[in-house]
Amino acid sequence: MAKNNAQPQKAGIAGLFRHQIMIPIAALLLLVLFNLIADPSFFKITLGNNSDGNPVLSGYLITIIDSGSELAILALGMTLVTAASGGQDISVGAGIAIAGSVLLRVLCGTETSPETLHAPVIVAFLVSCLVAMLFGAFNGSLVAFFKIQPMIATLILFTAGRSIAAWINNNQLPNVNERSFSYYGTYIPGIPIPTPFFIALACFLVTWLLLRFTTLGLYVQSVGINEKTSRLNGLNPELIKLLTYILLGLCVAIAALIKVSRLSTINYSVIAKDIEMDAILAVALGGNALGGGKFSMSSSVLGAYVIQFLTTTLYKFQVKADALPAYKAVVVIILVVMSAPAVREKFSILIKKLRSDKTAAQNS
Amino acid sequence: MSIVKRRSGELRAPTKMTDTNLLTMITICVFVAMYIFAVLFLKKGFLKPQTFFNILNANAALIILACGMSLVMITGGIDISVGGVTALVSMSCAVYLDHKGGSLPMAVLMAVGIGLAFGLVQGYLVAYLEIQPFIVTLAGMFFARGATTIVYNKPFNVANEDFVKLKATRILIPYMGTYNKRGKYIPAYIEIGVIVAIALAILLFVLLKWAKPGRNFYAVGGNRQSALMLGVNVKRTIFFSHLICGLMAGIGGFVYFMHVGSGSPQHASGAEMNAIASSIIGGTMLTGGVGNIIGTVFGVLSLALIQNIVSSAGLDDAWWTGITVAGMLCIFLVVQSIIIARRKKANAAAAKQ
Amino acid sequence: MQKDSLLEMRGIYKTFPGVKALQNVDFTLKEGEIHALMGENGAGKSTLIKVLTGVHVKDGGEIFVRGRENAVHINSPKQAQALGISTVYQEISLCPNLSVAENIFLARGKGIGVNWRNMNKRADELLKELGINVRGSQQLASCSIAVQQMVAIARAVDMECQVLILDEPTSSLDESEVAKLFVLMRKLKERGVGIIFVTHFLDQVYEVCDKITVLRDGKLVGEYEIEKLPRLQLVSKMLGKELDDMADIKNDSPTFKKNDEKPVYEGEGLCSSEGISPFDFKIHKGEINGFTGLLGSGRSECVRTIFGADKVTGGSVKIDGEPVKITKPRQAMKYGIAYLPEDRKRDGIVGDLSVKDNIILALQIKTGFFRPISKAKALEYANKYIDLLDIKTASVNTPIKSLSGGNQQKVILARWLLTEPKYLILDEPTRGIDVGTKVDIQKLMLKLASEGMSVTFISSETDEMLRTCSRLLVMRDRKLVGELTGDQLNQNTIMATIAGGDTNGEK
Amino acid sequence: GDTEGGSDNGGKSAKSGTKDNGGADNDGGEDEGGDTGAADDGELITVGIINNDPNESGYRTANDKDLKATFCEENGFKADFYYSLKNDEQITAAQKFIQDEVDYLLLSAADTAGWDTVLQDAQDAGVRVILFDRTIDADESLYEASIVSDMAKEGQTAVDWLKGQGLSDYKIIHLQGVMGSAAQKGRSQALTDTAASDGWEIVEEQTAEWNAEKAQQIVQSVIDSGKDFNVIYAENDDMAKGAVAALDKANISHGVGKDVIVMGFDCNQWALKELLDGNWNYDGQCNPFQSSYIKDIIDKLENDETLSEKTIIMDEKGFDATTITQEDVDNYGI
Ligand SMILES: Nc1ncnc2c1ncn2[C@@H]1O[C@H](COP(=O)(O)OP(=O)(O)OP(=O)(O)O)[C@@H](O)[C@H]1O
Ligand SMILES: Nc1ncnc2c1ncn2[C@@H]1O[C@H](COP(=O)(O)OP(=O)(O)OP(=O)(O)O)[C@@H](O)[C@H]1O
Ligand SMILES: [Mg+2]
Ligand SMILES: [Mg+2]
Repeated sequence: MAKNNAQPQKAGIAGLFRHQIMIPIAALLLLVLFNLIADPSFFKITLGNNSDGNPVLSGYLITIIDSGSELAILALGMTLVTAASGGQDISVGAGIAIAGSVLLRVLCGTETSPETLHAPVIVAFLVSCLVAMLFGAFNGSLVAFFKIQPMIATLILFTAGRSIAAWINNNQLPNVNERSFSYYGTYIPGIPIPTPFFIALACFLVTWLLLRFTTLGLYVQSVGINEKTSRLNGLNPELIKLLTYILLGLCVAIAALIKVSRLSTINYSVIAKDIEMDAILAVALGGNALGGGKFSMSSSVLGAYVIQFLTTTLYKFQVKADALPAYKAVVVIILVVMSAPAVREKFSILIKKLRSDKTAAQNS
Repeated sequence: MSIVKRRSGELRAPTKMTDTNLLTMITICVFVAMYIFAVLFLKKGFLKPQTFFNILNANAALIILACGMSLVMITGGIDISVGGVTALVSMSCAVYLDHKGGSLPMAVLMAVGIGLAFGLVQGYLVAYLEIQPFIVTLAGMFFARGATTIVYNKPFNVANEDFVKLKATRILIPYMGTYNKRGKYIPAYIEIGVIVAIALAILLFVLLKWAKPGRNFYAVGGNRQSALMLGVNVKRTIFFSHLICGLMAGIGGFVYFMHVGSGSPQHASGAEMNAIASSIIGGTMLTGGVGNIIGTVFGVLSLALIQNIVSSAGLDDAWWTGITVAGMLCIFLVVQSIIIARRKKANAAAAKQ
Repeated sequence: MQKDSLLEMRGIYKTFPGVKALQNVDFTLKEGEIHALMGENGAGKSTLIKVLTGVHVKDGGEIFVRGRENAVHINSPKQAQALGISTVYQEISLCPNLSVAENIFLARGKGIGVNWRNMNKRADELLKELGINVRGSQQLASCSIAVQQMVAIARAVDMECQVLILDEPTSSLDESEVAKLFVLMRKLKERGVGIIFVTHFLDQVYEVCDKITVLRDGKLVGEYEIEKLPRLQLVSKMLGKELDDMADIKNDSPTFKKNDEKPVYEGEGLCSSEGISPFDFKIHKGEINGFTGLLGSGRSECVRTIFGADKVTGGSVKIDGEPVKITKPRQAMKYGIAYLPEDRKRDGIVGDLSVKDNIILALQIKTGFFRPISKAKALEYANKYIDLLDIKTASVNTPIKSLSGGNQQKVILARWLLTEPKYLILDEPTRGIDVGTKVDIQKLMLKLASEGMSVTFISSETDEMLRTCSRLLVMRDRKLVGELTGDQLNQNTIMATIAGGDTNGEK
Repeated sequence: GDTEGGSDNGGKSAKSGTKDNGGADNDGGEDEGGDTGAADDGELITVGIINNDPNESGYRTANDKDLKATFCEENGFKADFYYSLKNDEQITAAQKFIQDEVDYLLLSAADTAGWDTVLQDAQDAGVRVILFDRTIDADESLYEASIVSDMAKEGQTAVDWLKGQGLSDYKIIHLQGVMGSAAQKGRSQALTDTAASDGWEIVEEQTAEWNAEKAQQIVQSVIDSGKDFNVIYAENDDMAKGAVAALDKANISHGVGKDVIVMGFDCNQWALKELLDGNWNYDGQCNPFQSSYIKDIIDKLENDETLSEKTIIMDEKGFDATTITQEDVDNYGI
């Protein structure tokens, strides 16, 4: 009952208003409005040159699309996992540590600060993708074949992940001196928009194509809603769940590339700390049921950027970094309360009443 | 006309054990097995009763948190704010006792009050506004963590005399003390928190087993819609599950505070995950309807024991701790899952008879 | 409110998004009366009941209950219970994780303690009295569906109620259990309890009921004394048209001319993990055959084995004479086999997905991962079958779970028809379906067969099978014990075969 | 500053007990340690080492390596390690080591607070405690010795250096470590005090929790807000690195003779290289190599010698980008 707010979609505008994407959109509008009133300079974007003399855009908005990218990429995978298995992967932060560690291990070998890279970035990236997808498959098989609840199944990697990451590099914290490596997390010379945004965009497009030109969406939803039926209709629910976890693994590897590239180094215990919570929050803010089933990918991605928007706004108002979660919590609660079906129902009854009063007044 | 008629099945022997009890049994057995293993193969520390009591002392708070968590999980929800609440409670009490010169009873009240407040708000949002519990309590966790640093952002010891006395109070267990290799007699003891934890666990166990409102939690977790139709006040039940969990978090927070004797924003970090994991290990299902407080208590002890074994198994590299704990967790969960799967099959076969 | 009425509902309205489920419905229940509530699938029977018991909040209208001056507002099943209304819902609504006894006594009685021993004892007594073969301490999940249904009934009857509502309680009960239920209902009736009884079995209506209220499309058609409303009229009232459709289906058993072609499907020594003894089975092009037997005799398991729905543990299969391997539904689908499962809620519907998605699901999976059906195409298919099967739904985008039970069944039927199967397996397609639709489905089957499709049909109602099948396979104790064709196709022979030649039937 | 102070510069002033030693009553247990068992020839001395997770930072990695190298069987030790960044887990591990009857408990605490009870237990059981790297907030009598860096001094050296730069105005971004850790307290205190007395402007003061990522975000936010600043005082190298990444993005020059002065701590090799290249201006040393001192102390205790001083403060210095040499990088980089 409560879990489900899937409503029959009406065509046209009315349908759009009922669509779950309204939740993150409304949240975004709200934040924009707040910033407009509080300090319009929030929206200022300036074109400058970075230290290499290349043009770059800067401003809060750029920061948002830049820093929100990892989250958005993770939200893609997390949405699929949520939809198919009715649970969440809490090991993505640890996964990023592992993937990042692998990446650096391949790039730096056993040196902490090599003069030249030991392998091309693309090779390192592919290896880290492979490893991350393997770990995704591990999570996925626990969930799919052993029927362990996702949050608990992924608790295993959540516990072990950062240790594994440290083990891969034998506790070293390698540094990459190669300039070009930092392009993935900052700017490509000559392009004034941060690269992570492009990567996120590319991921989103690929996902969109995947959903558009394959039946992944239908399969995932069907498995998430009724496994038995799906099986009788010729699907292999285990395989599909596994697939979503592997895809999430891929997202994790991509996010790890960005994260590691931003600073050209890694710190296993703090890299992408608590990002799993934000990723899940993004899915929820996108109006997706965390119990699985129907999902909307663009809502999740928008949800991710809403979270980053919020974080950046709070930073702007000089909220202490360690107190930041408290304010975030308040805003999140306001958002979810406003989008709660129960609350909306009450509102719509109220509006109906007001309207009928009005027409009554007109008639008389 | 219809010819629906059935083979007359014989009356089956009453099913051996409910899911709940089965899972609890598994946990207890595994715990005992692990302990025996530790005694046989690891440092002699495990032979001393105090090692066990230390596990209790260190985990009294977690037991309380996990019991509350189990309750919420039995109703099919989740509460990940408990760790944050614990930190907030200990920080608030610490500031109140140390900086504001407050009194101990008031501090206890404050702890309970904070817990209840969280339970109240979260319960309302989850039960009556029907927002997903994960999100509500995630926000709760963020809020509690943030609020903790707003109250005070550095760790410090509490020097309030009453409190120090309370914290230092130890309940000695006769005949359990041991002599160490230096010939010193070390008495065996438990802390007050352990008594509180055990009392609360028993209370909750009784509530869940022998009180009608307690059974409603199971009903709601088993099938919400059905519970509603059977006349259970589903919303109120869910509300109360969160309220009680909040209360437990408040009390657990104070017990934690008594154990560590300081306030810190870093306190109890990750406690929510530990509480959830303990509940699961103890046989509570995240999907609701199945769970048992005794199992939860053993779940906490098992998890603590795993950590203890790892820390004295002589694994020197830092990464081993995380990896081994996870490995043991993994084995545990897989075994549990296999047993449950076989059981489900048996059930299905029974339904066909 | 009239003096001898227990319950009066006046001008009830209820709207779901896109559906006017109830419009201005009146309903009166008198003391000591068994009142049938009749109507097609989706007519609004269950909705009316749920409004009465507070599961749904009504949009308009008033409800009066004896003993209360004013109209009552029932907001939750608990309040309904407090007002003396006890209910058995259409979909079994018990908690599978609790014991049988707890399910009976949950949320009842005073005091806050649970006295397990006492409770189990009372439950055992009650269950014994009703002849239900379980212990109170048993976990509900380990009981069969029928037993669960009986437990739900036991709970409802045990409550001191003045109104008892039974929403299709008999669809999964066997004859003797139905008989027991009727005895019970009459007993309660004597005590002055009013009973609302919903069923699609006309026989049962005429056996126990005093009055009939008919709903159609959410509107009240009328309230009738049972004597004054003969069957045919009742059916035509329900359908809103004169009915001679029954006669349309030829009453003599259908014959099937065997041709020399290879059978469409031929299985030898099939068996599955669900413990069915190995059986042989074949079906020809254009043939309709069926499995019959007692409930639980293994009919479903046979067809599930054919489809690969359970784990297949042995046997060999030939399709059109070619040996193939079928161990998964996917493979069966590839060879043009379709299977409509008996438990639609568990195995059939994908609740949150739209009617459209539910219709195209199987076809889509058949076409493959990289070839999604276009939106336009999907819409076209959906609309075609909504028209063809007369599915009552607000729109193609309505989630299937908000359709009435019968209409959900039709959607699933549409799903399989859309895959254009060579061989269609229908396991209890008519369960919980109104008379009109039942006939429609049977007609459809015959039509499909005449177009060359092979059909296997399972139903608990022998008449249906006799009307459609040219060959019946008889099951007993999970064994295939006989095959009836031609002249053998009559009630007596069937009964005799089921009983195993022993005329006393089951021991 | 309310509770700290006392224990932080508590080195030779030997007065550490702040107001909170109420529960700790000494019974001089430390004298009778060596009489039984442990020191027998041929038998290994067992030590339980509780440390922070080595991948917390480069500093910690070096520290851990150093300890491992010293407390090995060749040197006559049987060491058990336990790592955690969580104070309560560390306390639990300490209890466990006491039960396992180790001879020495070496402790680098995650938090300064919360240790007195367990140290009292250790004392009662005859386990001798040596603190390294981080001080704690407990009575001095509860441990044999502490080998620590003087964080306040480190901070003061750095701040003095900054003062010496003679900027016309100081606009500082202050990136703090995890609040309450000894390093944060010491290094923050120096800056806060001087800023107050000299009228320096603190543009932003935030904890980035030793975390480069967070530091980057914080600095990014300051840049986006358009505020002016000319010094970044980061309490470790990682945070300085994060800050510099943000500066680079926004084309704000930094280093010797540039717009922004960058300061870090710990002397990671890569950080010193940045200094050598003139990208950063200052790096304060924090010496992670305490193990030889600890070993000395243990040797003395085993021979029943008395310790001359309770607190040993590591020798440390600060490096200026204009004077640093490759040799320094090789010698002092960790
Ligand atoms: N929760 C709901 N949401 C939306 N529509 C609903 C809901 N419940 C019922 N309906 C619609 O209301 C109408 C009446 O349904 P109801 O279940 O009352 O039918 P019924 O007479 O019980 O049919 P059946 O004999 O098939 O059980 C149907 O069209 C159904 O689609
Ligand atoms: N004795 C029984 N009482 C009630 N339900 C039963 C009984 N036996 C089986 N069932 C139910 O019927 C399902 C199918 O069982 P099976 O295939 O053996 O029987 P069937 O002949 O197809 O009967 P039906 O489909 O009419 O239930 C089982 O999964 C079970 O839920
Ligand atoms: Mg109905
Ligand atoms: Mg069947």
